[in-house]
Order: sequence, then structure tokens, then C-alpha cells
Amino acid sequence: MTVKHTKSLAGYALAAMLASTAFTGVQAQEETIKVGILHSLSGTMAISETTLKDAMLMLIEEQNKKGGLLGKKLEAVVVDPASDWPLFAEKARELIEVNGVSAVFGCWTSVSRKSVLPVFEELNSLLFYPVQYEGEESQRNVFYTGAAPNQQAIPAVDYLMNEEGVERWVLAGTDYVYPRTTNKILEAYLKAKGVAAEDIMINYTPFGHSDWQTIVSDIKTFGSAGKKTAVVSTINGDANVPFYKELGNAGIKAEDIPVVAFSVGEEELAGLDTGPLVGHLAAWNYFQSVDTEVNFDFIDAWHAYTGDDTRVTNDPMEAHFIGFNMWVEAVEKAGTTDPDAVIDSIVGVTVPNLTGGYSAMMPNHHITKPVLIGEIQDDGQFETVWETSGLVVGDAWSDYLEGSKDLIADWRAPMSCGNFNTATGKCGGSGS
Amino acid sequence: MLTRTRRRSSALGALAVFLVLAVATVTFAGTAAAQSDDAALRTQLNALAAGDFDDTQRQINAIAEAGDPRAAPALEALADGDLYFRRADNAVFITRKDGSDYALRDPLTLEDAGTAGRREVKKIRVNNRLRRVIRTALGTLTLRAPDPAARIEAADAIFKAQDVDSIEPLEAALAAETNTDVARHMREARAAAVLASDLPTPDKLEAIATVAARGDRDARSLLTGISNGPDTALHEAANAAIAKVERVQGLWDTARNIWFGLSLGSVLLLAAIGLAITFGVMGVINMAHGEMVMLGAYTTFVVQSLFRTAAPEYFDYSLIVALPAAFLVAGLVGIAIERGIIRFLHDRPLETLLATWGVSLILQQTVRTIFGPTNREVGNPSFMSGAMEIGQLTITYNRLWIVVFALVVFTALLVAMKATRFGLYVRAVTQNRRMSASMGIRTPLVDALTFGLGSGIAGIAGVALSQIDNVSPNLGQSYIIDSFMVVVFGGVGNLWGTLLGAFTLGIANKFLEPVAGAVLAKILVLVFIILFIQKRPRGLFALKGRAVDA
Amino acid sequence: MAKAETLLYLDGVSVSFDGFKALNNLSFLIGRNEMRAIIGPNGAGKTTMMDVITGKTRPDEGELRFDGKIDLTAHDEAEIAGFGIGRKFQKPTVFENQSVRDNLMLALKALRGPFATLFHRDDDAERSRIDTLLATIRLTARRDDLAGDLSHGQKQWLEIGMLLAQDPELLLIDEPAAGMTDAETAATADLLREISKTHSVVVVEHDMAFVRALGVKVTVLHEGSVLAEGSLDHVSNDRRVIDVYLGR
Amino acid sequence: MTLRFLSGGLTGGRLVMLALLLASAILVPLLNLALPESHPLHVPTYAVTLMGKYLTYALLALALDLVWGYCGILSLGHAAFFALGGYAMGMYLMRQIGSRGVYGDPVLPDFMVFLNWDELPWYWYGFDAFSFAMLVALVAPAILAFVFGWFAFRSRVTGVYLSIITQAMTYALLLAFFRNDMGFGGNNGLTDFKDILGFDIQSDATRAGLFAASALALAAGLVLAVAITASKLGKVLIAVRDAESRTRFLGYRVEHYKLFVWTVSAMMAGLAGALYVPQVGIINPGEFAPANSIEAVIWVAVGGRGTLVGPIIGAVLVNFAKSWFTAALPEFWLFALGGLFVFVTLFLPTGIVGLARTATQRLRRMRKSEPDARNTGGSVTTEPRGQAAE
Repeated sequence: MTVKHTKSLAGYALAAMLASTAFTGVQAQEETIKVGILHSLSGTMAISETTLKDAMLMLIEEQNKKGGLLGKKLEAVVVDPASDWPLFAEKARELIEVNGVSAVFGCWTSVSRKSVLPVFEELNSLLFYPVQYEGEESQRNVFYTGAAPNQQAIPAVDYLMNEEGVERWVLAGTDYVYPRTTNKILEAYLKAKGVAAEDIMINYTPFGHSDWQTIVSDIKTFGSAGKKTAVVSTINGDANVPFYKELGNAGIKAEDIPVVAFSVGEEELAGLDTGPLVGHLAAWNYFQSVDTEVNFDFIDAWHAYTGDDTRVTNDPMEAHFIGFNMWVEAVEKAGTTDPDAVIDSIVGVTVPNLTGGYSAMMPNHHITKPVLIGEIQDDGQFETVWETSGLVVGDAWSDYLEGSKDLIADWRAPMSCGNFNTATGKCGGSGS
Repeated sequence: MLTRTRRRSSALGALAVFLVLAVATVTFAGTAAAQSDDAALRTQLNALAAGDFDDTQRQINAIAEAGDPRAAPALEALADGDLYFRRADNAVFITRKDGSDYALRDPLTLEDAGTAGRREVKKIRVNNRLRRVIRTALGTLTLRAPDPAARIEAADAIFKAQDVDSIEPLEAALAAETNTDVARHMREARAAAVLASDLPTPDKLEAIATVAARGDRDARSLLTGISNGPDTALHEAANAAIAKVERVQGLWDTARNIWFGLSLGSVLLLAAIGLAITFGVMGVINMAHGEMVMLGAYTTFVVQSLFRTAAPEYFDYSLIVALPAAFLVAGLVGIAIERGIIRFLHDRPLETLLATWGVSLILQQTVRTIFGPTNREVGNPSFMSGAMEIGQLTITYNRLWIVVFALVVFTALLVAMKATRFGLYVRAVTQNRRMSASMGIRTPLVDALTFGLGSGIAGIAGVALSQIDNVSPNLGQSYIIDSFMVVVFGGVGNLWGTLLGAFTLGIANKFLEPVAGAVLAKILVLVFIILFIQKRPRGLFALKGRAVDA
Repeated sequence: MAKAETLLYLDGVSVSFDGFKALNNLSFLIGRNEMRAIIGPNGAGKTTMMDVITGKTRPDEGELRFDGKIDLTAHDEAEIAGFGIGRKFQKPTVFENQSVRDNLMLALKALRGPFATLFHRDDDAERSRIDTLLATIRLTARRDDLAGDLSHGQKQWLEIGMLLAQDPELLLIDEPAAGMTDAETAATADLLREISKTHSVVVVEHDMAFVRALGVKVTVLHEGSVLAEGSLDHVSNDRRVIDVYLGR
Repeated sequence: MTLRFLSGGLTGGRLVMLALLLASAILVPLLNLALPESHPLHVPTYAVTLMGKYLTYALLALALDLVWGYCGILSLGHAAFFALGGYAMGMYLMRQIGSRGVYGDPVLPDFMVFLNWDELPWYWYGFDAFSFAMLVALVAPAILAFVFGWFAFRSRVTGVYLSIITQAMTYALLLAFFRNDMGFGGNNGLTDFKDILGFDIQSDATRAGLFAASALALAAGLVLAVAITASKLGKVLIAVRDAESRTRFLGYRVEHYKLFVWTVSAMMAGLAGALYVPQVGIINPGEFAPANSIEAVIWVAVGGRGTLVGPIIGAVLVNFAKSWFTAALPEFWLFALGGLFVFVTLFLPTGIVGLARTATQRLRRMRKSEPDARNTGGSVTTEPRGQAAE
């Protein structure tokens, strides 16, 4: 008796909780389309992710100014997964089941994406993932608007080889899956280009590593072997500031040992005096310094929205810009926000990116992007020193890795498979 | 690539020869010549504006060929990305950002040439390759510069480029060189060039000796370059030299590790020392300690941004202002916490852990709300940026200052605790609150001040740490665990223990790192601490006697 | 006294804490069923002596034998307690958050291992033993109260009760009369005399009246070693003892 | 034999809690599966999984309370045991994926494939068997706890020193598991699970089942804890907590008692972890984070330590609040949570249960003495300073 009573109480309590989060939604269900924003606003990743939350809010606001979507207003539902990976899964479930959002824009780290994947699969919803990542994945419910390794790492290495005549390579990264995989790919690639094993040094450091003295001096030593040396850095955002500070103070000039980074953007540089770093490089698909009208508009809108004209823009923001517009267009094309319809209609959708070209959603749920190599300037911005002539198609499965060179992804019928094995001629994964 | 270098160097060589002659002969023609090719040079400079990197490079070489020293400032500016051209007439200027506009100077006469708006001028783009080209070009241009530093730079540039054709100019310059230090650099540069040249073996052997004498990484890199040449005699000599260099290196590596250890230790010391008061002396398990450090760092940021706007020329003094400010801010917050929360928990110290944990969450979020979640830039004042070379040991100034600073703070704190009346009170209160109170010590005040002191010190640490680490809301979290380790390892309530603990862990870590890698090193250190505590359950400096081992 | 009947044997025991010699070449014997009073000014080393005997503090040097053969320096508190040495602290230490009854129950002679206690079942024998103990220490009425709620004197008694529950051969009792009313003090003295019929007892005490009431051989400690030994009258006429106490 | 203790230990609050757990083990799955979505009492799957997660946290809190509340060992490293149990389960679930991984490798988990591992490391053998995995989930934490405790307690590391080295322990494990070379998936950990014991891990039925399992496990844990604390051993533990040296002079080998309860607690935590993983669908080194251990301590404090019921309530309540805040006020929830902790420490020093207890204190004390009725009165004697008994 007591039990039953208490139980139902618990039930109410729960209902209360669910309601409280969904309340605005519940009665607004009819006239708004809800969009979930799943970015950490606290904890270690807040540094990078909070900006993306603001960017999404801005995009949604602008879309509403343009009259919303399908005649309805868009409504953002913001939650804080607090850089706690299991919490990401819980919050994703809450957004979809409780708040009934039509699509979710979010995640930064690979682990957070991995943690939510099963949820989106199970509840058949949409996730737009805006960050450059290690590839080796293509999931029906996920759209990867950030760069795959072949849209960032490989071109950067090519540039260093051809433009700077680099013959000796340090692959330095934080010890997690993105650097591990990227470095595996690069190692294979470099060897394919005839770089000897002893000319490649691979080094991993823990998250938030703050004492770089030893490694920087190791790099110096490695660089003094009579061959032009460069550092390819996949060091995770947070650890970069102390790394570059050490680099700058140790007097490693870009002319001597250039460092090309894949996770250092305008946001990270904002924490640094870039004076000593001029000439070090980064490879992205977008720089704030890109001088195109559409980019200027975006930056102005951003400054207007944040009311702070020192706020920088960066590559993942552009990825959200592209992803959001693609989703909007796909929904309009399909005339509904129903995930299955959108998944079908979004492939092939082409929207302008901020670098003056157009990006298209490919059947493997990755997008086409230009690759830009930029050098750090003393004003904390990057200056494009090289860019791909055309667009590069995001490659879900790297051709340089044993396990994945035979795999392709194509979510269009009839194949509709994320890991089709061209060797065996059948869908390697859950499809089989 | 190579061929290009060749072409360039020959050009430079020619220019250098010309230069030497020019300077050697009396300067009667000097001015006249200058006047005459003034226009020519100007057109050459203006031509820099056109085309892509390769075109620019060709222009630079052309200018170098013309070999007029007055081109040097323009090239310098180009390397520093200060060389712009006016869209209107493609005239090139050396610029300085002046508000939203640019102040223009004539590239030759260096006279003021008014200002231009952002849209009127465009920057001449350079990349690393061009910067290198320019450095070498400048090298030969400035071998005879009046400033010895510039001459050394020039020599080193040639050393790096192994510019064969600079041999003659170098020799000429050497002949005229009076400054022994500069001469040494020039000899080394010459040796480097000789090794790249096709001069007979004896010369090269001699050169190897000269280079080997440097005994540093550059020497090594240069020697490895030739150690696999066809000439056996040569690369035996080279290998011998390399071996010699490496022996020296080995010793320096040890020295390096010790230095790194000390500097890491001083960071740990700074992070932990405030905790040694709040936790060590007062027994408060202060989980908000890290946030005090963070507050200090953010105070630095605020002070610096004030300086940037109000008095940029005094920026170097910003830290001196930031120190007391950080001490006050963190200290006051500390006192507030003590008065508001901790004083109610005297009889249940373990619960301070919960309360202060809550406080740390609140502080983090407060800072996040005020300053935003992203990193904030805290600049190094000039005296803290750059590095000095002691032999082969690169000692970066910010690290050096932090070591010094840590020791100063430590000493000050030691004095405060051991030699002042306040310190006496603190020890009295922590040992026997009731008796101290009955002896007329105002224990509440002492508690508040002690906690304030600990927090203030943490704030000061924040100023120092802001120089080497992120200034973000997570700053504190990254230090809290290490701090506790240090204090406990050293022995709670013993300042010397904290000092020794910090440096032991720091050095241990740095000697492990090259062997085991950064991650394993950290793990091993933690395991070491755990085992050590088994041996000495009360840390490095445990108080003995009946009172304690209860 | 011949070593045969000797229960506790200290010979040349010294302990020092950071230079300060708490015990300085201390030697004395306690016989079976003997009660001994130990007096001495503060810092004479009384408590340290107990620490050494009970294995809490290791002596720097010296011999420490119990029951002839056992070398106490080689064992720790728990083992020594197992041999049959019980100790009462200066400041009464009972388990404040547990009932008087449980305090005694925990002290009762029984297997001390975790699993023994996990599967321990309290039987009638144990209950009656506890009842008698409660009677002896006059706490029957408060058996179910928390020990923390007892008066200072009662805590002293409870602790003595716990000692008895252990049924040790040797009891070390540190200032039992502290903070007691005269009546309680007298009662305590009776109790101890009663106990000493079947146990050896070492009492450390400041209160001369109490020591006199015990009427037993007295050992005077000073600066960590024996200053004088004998009947209370004898030692209190001893010149050096007087000096020490009057601080001349 | 347990039953005998229960008679002594299973009093009011605990009885209700036990009944509640058993009931919800049946009711919640029922309300979730049997009732239609529309029904007012229908419990959405989302809620089931959420509550299931809370219950595993509650079990962790209970384990912590056993060592902290009853033996005065403040562990800042209990998350380590939790995570170890989780990894054991995770490895089982990983093996269950079989050839359904993205690379379709029949044996190797995906992360091993793209790191070019050619064969399964030896320590992964056997995890395809559920029974073995479960065994490891209990034994691995037990071994770690035993070895750690054996050294720590024998050399009488107490109070803050112990707390800090437990923290060092979990921190070291955190770093170790971050390393991809360890073969546990590095930072990404283990994820993308397909099914457990042949049931699809995503189906509502499985989730309901996991919830029930968690509820029952917690109930069992509660019974065990009651049995231990109500026994004489429980009284010794409290004795150790309140006056360690006194207990020694009574002839008890304190270190053995600590070691016993410490190990038991670790196993409970391990079990909790094992149940946690299939419900949240991922296990990664983040679970080792010292912050997690501290949070667990906070749950216990909020609920009221030294009262087996308290930690359960605390864990559920705090996490409920966390889930709520992070969605209701994402920007400011840390203020709320931090404020809650401060508030509880200042105004509910004895936790929620303690508050209720103190109300009925005097009454209860007249009726019958309960060992742990008072220690929730906030007198923390676990601190070395507090223990300067003699």
C-alpha cells in the first residue's frame, strides 16, 4: 500500500521533472519545430562548445526572422551535458523522447558522439556533428559537417612537403582517438610518400597536459638532424595554450620548425599572445580572415548577436552554419521534419559555405569542403597561404588504414549502408 | 628547391662581393650611386607587391642582387608582415598599425608618409619560405652592420643557410672584424659554408673541427648532414665530431632534466603552497583552493586589460600591480568563505570538503558567466618572454622567474608563519583553540585571516601560473589534485615538507618523462606517492610524539 | 621478588621523542596479583610507560617481558591485549555512540576476528556475564543508554568494566579517580582492591588520598626513571621525592 | 543467518526502503511495458533508464556509506571500483557485438581494428562469457581494494592521508585507462553495445529488466549492509570509527576489520558499475575521475551518512536534481548544485535522514538504543585530530 502510494508519487515527481523541461514545448507543440542543442556549457569542454551553442541560437533566430520553417517558428531547446559523456547520452534521449526535437546539433569530442550514437539510432532522430574528427564512421542518423582526415590532415602534410620541403616529421597529439587515428593515417601516408621510419617521431600526451618543457626540447633535438623538420600537432584544444607558450619562449621559430595544428583555431589563439607564433600553421576549412561577402555578413551578424565585436568565429561554427542550412533546405524539400524523409532528401543538398563556395551533403553523410592552410598572424588571426583549388569530398573510411580501405558508405537506397565492403561486396556492419 | 637555393646564393654572393668592394673603396661614389639607383631600387621594392609567393621571392633575390643596404629595412618589414602597398598606385610602404588606420613610412628614406585607411592599403603576403629567403638575404646585406648583434644574426643566418657564396664576404668581414664574439660566429658560419662548398678535404676537416667546437644541436644537425658523404676521411671526421657533440649533449640532457624538474616543482609549489596553509595548517579540506588560483589568474587578466587600454607603454609593470590585486581579491573571497561557511564547521573538518566543493562549483560558474567560458589572453611582459642559453641549456625567462618567484613567496610565507606575532597566533590557535581563546587571542579573527592568507597566496600563484597555462574557468581544477598530493606527500602542516615535496615530485616526474613518456611518468609518480605514504603514513616531515600518533 | 612470580618485567627501557627522553632506563617488576601505584609529577613518563607496555610506543632500547617469556616489544596493541593486558586511558575512552551494554559486549573475552564477530551470536552465558559486570560497575540502570550520555565518573567506571570484561591478567589504569566525587573515589578504591585479589593492577594516580586508600606499594617516577619505591609513607619521606614534588 | 540480524537491523525506515525497492522492481517495468503511452501512470522508457541509473548510483553510495559512515574511512576513490566493475561488464558487452562492429571483425572490437591490433589481448579472453565477466566485475575491484587496503591499513594510514591516496589511486587509474595502449578503448572507452544475454540492449523490455535488476541488486546490497552493521562486527566497525586505539587495546585487529568492510564495499561498488554500464550505454575513463568519487561522497552526506537509507535517498535526490537542473537551467545549474551542497553541509549536517532521526532522537533513545542513531549527529570522529583520544 505504502509502496504503491509512494510509487505513484515518484511517478508524479518524474512527470513534474519531464514537464518542467518540456513545458514550453508541450503547449507550443503545434506551432513550433524544436531544435535540440547538445553542447557542454560547463566542465572541461565548455571552453570550446559554449560558442557553438551561441552560434546555433543565432542561426535559429535568423531563420525565424526569415519566417521560420514550413511556416512554423523554430524553437531551440538547450541542455547542458556538462562534459560528462554518459550524460550526453541521457540528455540526447531527453531531447528526443521528452522534448520531441526534430534534429539535434551538438557534440564536440569523439567520445561524446560515440556515447550518443546508439540513442539516435534507437530513437531514429538526426544529429549534426560540427567538429573535425577521425573519420572511420558513417551512421544513418548522423551528419558529419566537420572535416574528415582527408579534408584536413593530408592536404596540410602535402603543403609542408611541397612548399616548405619538410623531410622529417613529429606527430604530436593528445592521447585519444582523433590524434591516434589521424597519426595512423598520416604515418601510412608519409611512408607511402617514401619518408623513412626514423624520420617520423610520434608522441602522445595526456589531456590538459600543461608542462611541455620536455617535449618541446625533444622536438628541438629531433629537428636538429640535418633535415627540414615540421610538427604536425593534433594536440587537444585545451593543452595548446601552454604548448605554444613553451614553443614561443623556447624560441622555436616557424622558419626553423613549423607547427601545423588541426585543433587550433581562432578560439584557442584568443588565449595567447601570438607574437612569437607568427608563421606556425593550421589547417581548417574556414578561417575568420577569409574575405568573402558571406563571411563578412556572418561575422557582423555574430558580433551583433553577441554584442561583442571581439568575439572570433571559427571552423566548427561554419560547420554548424552549413549543417543548419542543409537541414533547413532538406526539411523544406521534404515538406516535413520526419527524420526518414529528411535523411532521404538531404543527400545532395547544396548550400553556400562561408569561403565563397558551395558545400554539398554526400551520400556518406559527410560534406564537401575546401581545405585552407593558414599561418598564424600577430593579431591572433590566420592568413590563408594555400587552399585547395576545388572542393574535397569528406572520406568516411580512410584509404590509408588496413581495416577501412575497402569500406565505403552510401545511405541512398538500395545500398543504404554505412560500411559497405567493396571487397566482399556486402554491407559489413549491422546490415549483414 | 635546391636549384633555386643555388641560384639565389650565387646572386647573393655576387652582391656580397660588390658590397665588400663598395665598402672597402672610399665612399665617394657611395652617395652618388645611391642617388642614381634610388629610383631603380624603389621600383624593385614596389614590384614586391605583384604576383604570388614565387614572384615575391624572385623580387627579393633581385633586390639582394642590386645589393643596396638601404633595402634592408624594407625587407625586415616584409618579413615581419609590416610591408604594405597602396592599392591606388602600388607604392610600397613600411606601416605601423595606428588605431584602425595605418601609419606609412617611406621604405627607403624611412620618412613619414602620412596614414592610410584599412581599405586603401593591402598587406604583402609572406610565408615561412619567404621569411627564410629574406633572412638569408639580409644576412649578407648586414654582415657589416654597425650593430654587432645584427652582424651575429647575419652570420648565423649564413650558418643555417650554408650559403657557399658568402665565404668570400665572410672572410673579408672577418678580416675587418674586431669583436671576437662576432668573429667566432662568422668563423662558424664560414665553416658551415665551406662544408657545403666543393673546397678540398683539408679545408673541410678544419671546418668540421670549427663546427664541432660549437657542440650544440645545430652543429650536430650540420655534421649529420655531411656524415654520409662520399669522402671517407670526411665523414669519419664528421662522425667522430658527432660522437663528441653527443657526449656533451648527454651531460646537458641531465642538466636539462634537473632544470625542467625544478621549474615543474616550482609550479607545483606555487599551486600547493596556499593549500599548505588552508589545509595543512587549518585542516580545512579546501576543494575551492584551485578556484582561488583561478581568481588570481583572472585578476591578472583584468589588470592587464586595464593596462592595455589605459597605459600600454607600462604593460611590463602590469604583473607588479596584479600581484597585490590578486592577493586581495583571492584573500577577500577566502575570508568571505571562512566567515560565511567554514567557521561553522570547525568541529567537523571533513565536511569542509563538501561545502568547499560546492563553493568551487559556484566560483567556476561565476567566472564562466562573467568572463565567458573561453580562454583569456594573459600576456608575458617583455622581461618574461624569450629565453637565454646557458651552454646548451635553454632557460626560458618565464620559467626562470616562476622558480625565483615561488622561492620568494615560500620564504615570505615561512617568515610570516615563524617569525611574526600573527604566525605565532596561527600556530597557537591551530594547536589549541580553546586555550588560545582563553589567552585572549581573537581566534575568529585569526581563523579568518589565516584562511585569507592561504587563499591570497593561492591568488598570487594564479598570477604566476597565468604566465604558462590557460586562463580559463577550469584552471583551478587542473591543479587541485596535484596540490593535495604535494601537501600530503610533504607532510600536512609542514611548510618545508611542501617545498621538498613539490621539488621531489617535479624532478622525479621530469626524469621519468623521457623514459616512460608523459602519461606513464605521471602514473608512476602517483603510485610512488601511494607507496611512500605506506612507509611514512604522515608524509615526508611527520611530527613525532604522543600527541600525534593517536 | 623472584622472576618466577613476576608478571611484568621492565629492564632499562628508554624512549625518546625528538631528543626528549620520555623514559630513561626504566626498570621495575610487577608480581602476580600485585597492585602497584605509580606516582610522579607531570612528564615523569607515566603514560609513556603504559604506551610502551601496551605496544603503542616502541622502546628505543631495553627489555620488556610479560609472563616471563613473552617479549612485548615484538608485538602490537591487539596481540598484547590478547596476552591479557588491559588498559584504561587517562581521559575515559568509551564508545560514545554505543550503548553501555554494547560497550561491555565488545570488550568481553571472545574471538576477535572479523568473521567470528560477523557470525557472533550472543548467548545466555554472555548476557549473564554482562549483567554481573553491569552490577559491579553500578550501571545496570543505564545499560541501554548511549555511553556518551554517562557522567564523567560513570565513563571511568564503564571503562574499568570493559577492562574486567576482557578478563586480563594485568590491568593498567591511568588516573581512575580523576574527576570523581569523594564518594565515587572511595568506591573506586574498593573496586580496585577487589579486582587486585584476582588480577595484577598498575594504577597511575596523582591523588595521594586515593593512593593512600589503596594502601599498596608505590613507585615514584621522575624524568622517565624510578626515583623511589616502597610504601607511601616510605617514599613520601624520601628526600629526593619531596624535592621533586616541591620542585626544589 | 542474515535473517537473524535483520530482525535487529531492519527497522522502520529501512523496511520501507526495502519494500519500496522490491515493489518498484516489479511495478516500474509493469507500468512501463503493460500500460499504454497514453495512460497517466505510464512510465516512459526514458524515465525507466534514468531511474535505473540512479539506483546504481545509490548502490555505490550505499557501499561508500558502509566504509565512511560505519568505519570512518573517507574514500575519495570509490569511483575506481565502480568503474572497474563497469569495464568488466563493458568488455562482455563488447564481445557480444561480435561481427556487427563497423568493421565486421568477428573477434576484435572496432577500436582495436582501426588501431591495427591484429589479435585480442590476453586480458580480454573469457569476457565473452557473462558469468566470467560478472565474476570479474566483483573480483577485480575486490582485488584492487584488498591489495590497496592491505598496505594502507597495515601501515595505519588514516584520515586525510588515506582519503588523498585513495584519490591518487583513482587518478592514476584514470590516466592509465586514458592510454590507448592499455587496450580498453582509451578516452572513448567501450560503447556501441548491441545486446546483453541475447536481449537487444535497446529494447524497452531489456531496459525494464535492467532497471529491475538494479532495484533488486540495491535491495540485496541493503540487506547485506544491514546484516553487517547489525552484527557484532558492525559494532566493532563503529568502535573503530569512534575510538580506533581503544578498539586496538581491546584486542581487535583494526586493520583486518577495515580490510574486510573495505573489500566488501568495493565489491558492491563494482556490482553497481556493472549494472550502470548497460543502462547508460558507455563506459570510459571519465568514470575514474576523482570528481565522481567526491560527488558520491556528497550523495552520502546529503542523505545522511551512517544510516544505510540515507545514501540511497541522497544519491537519487542529487542526481534527480542534476538531471533536472541541467535541462531546466542549463546556464546556471552549477550555482544551484553548488548552493545545495553548501546548504546541506551548513543546515543539514546530519543529512536528510539524520534530520528526521534527530527529531525522534530522544524518544528512540528511551525505547531502545540503536548503535548508529547518534553518530549521524554530525560528530565526525574520523579525522585524526578528532581521534586524539588519550
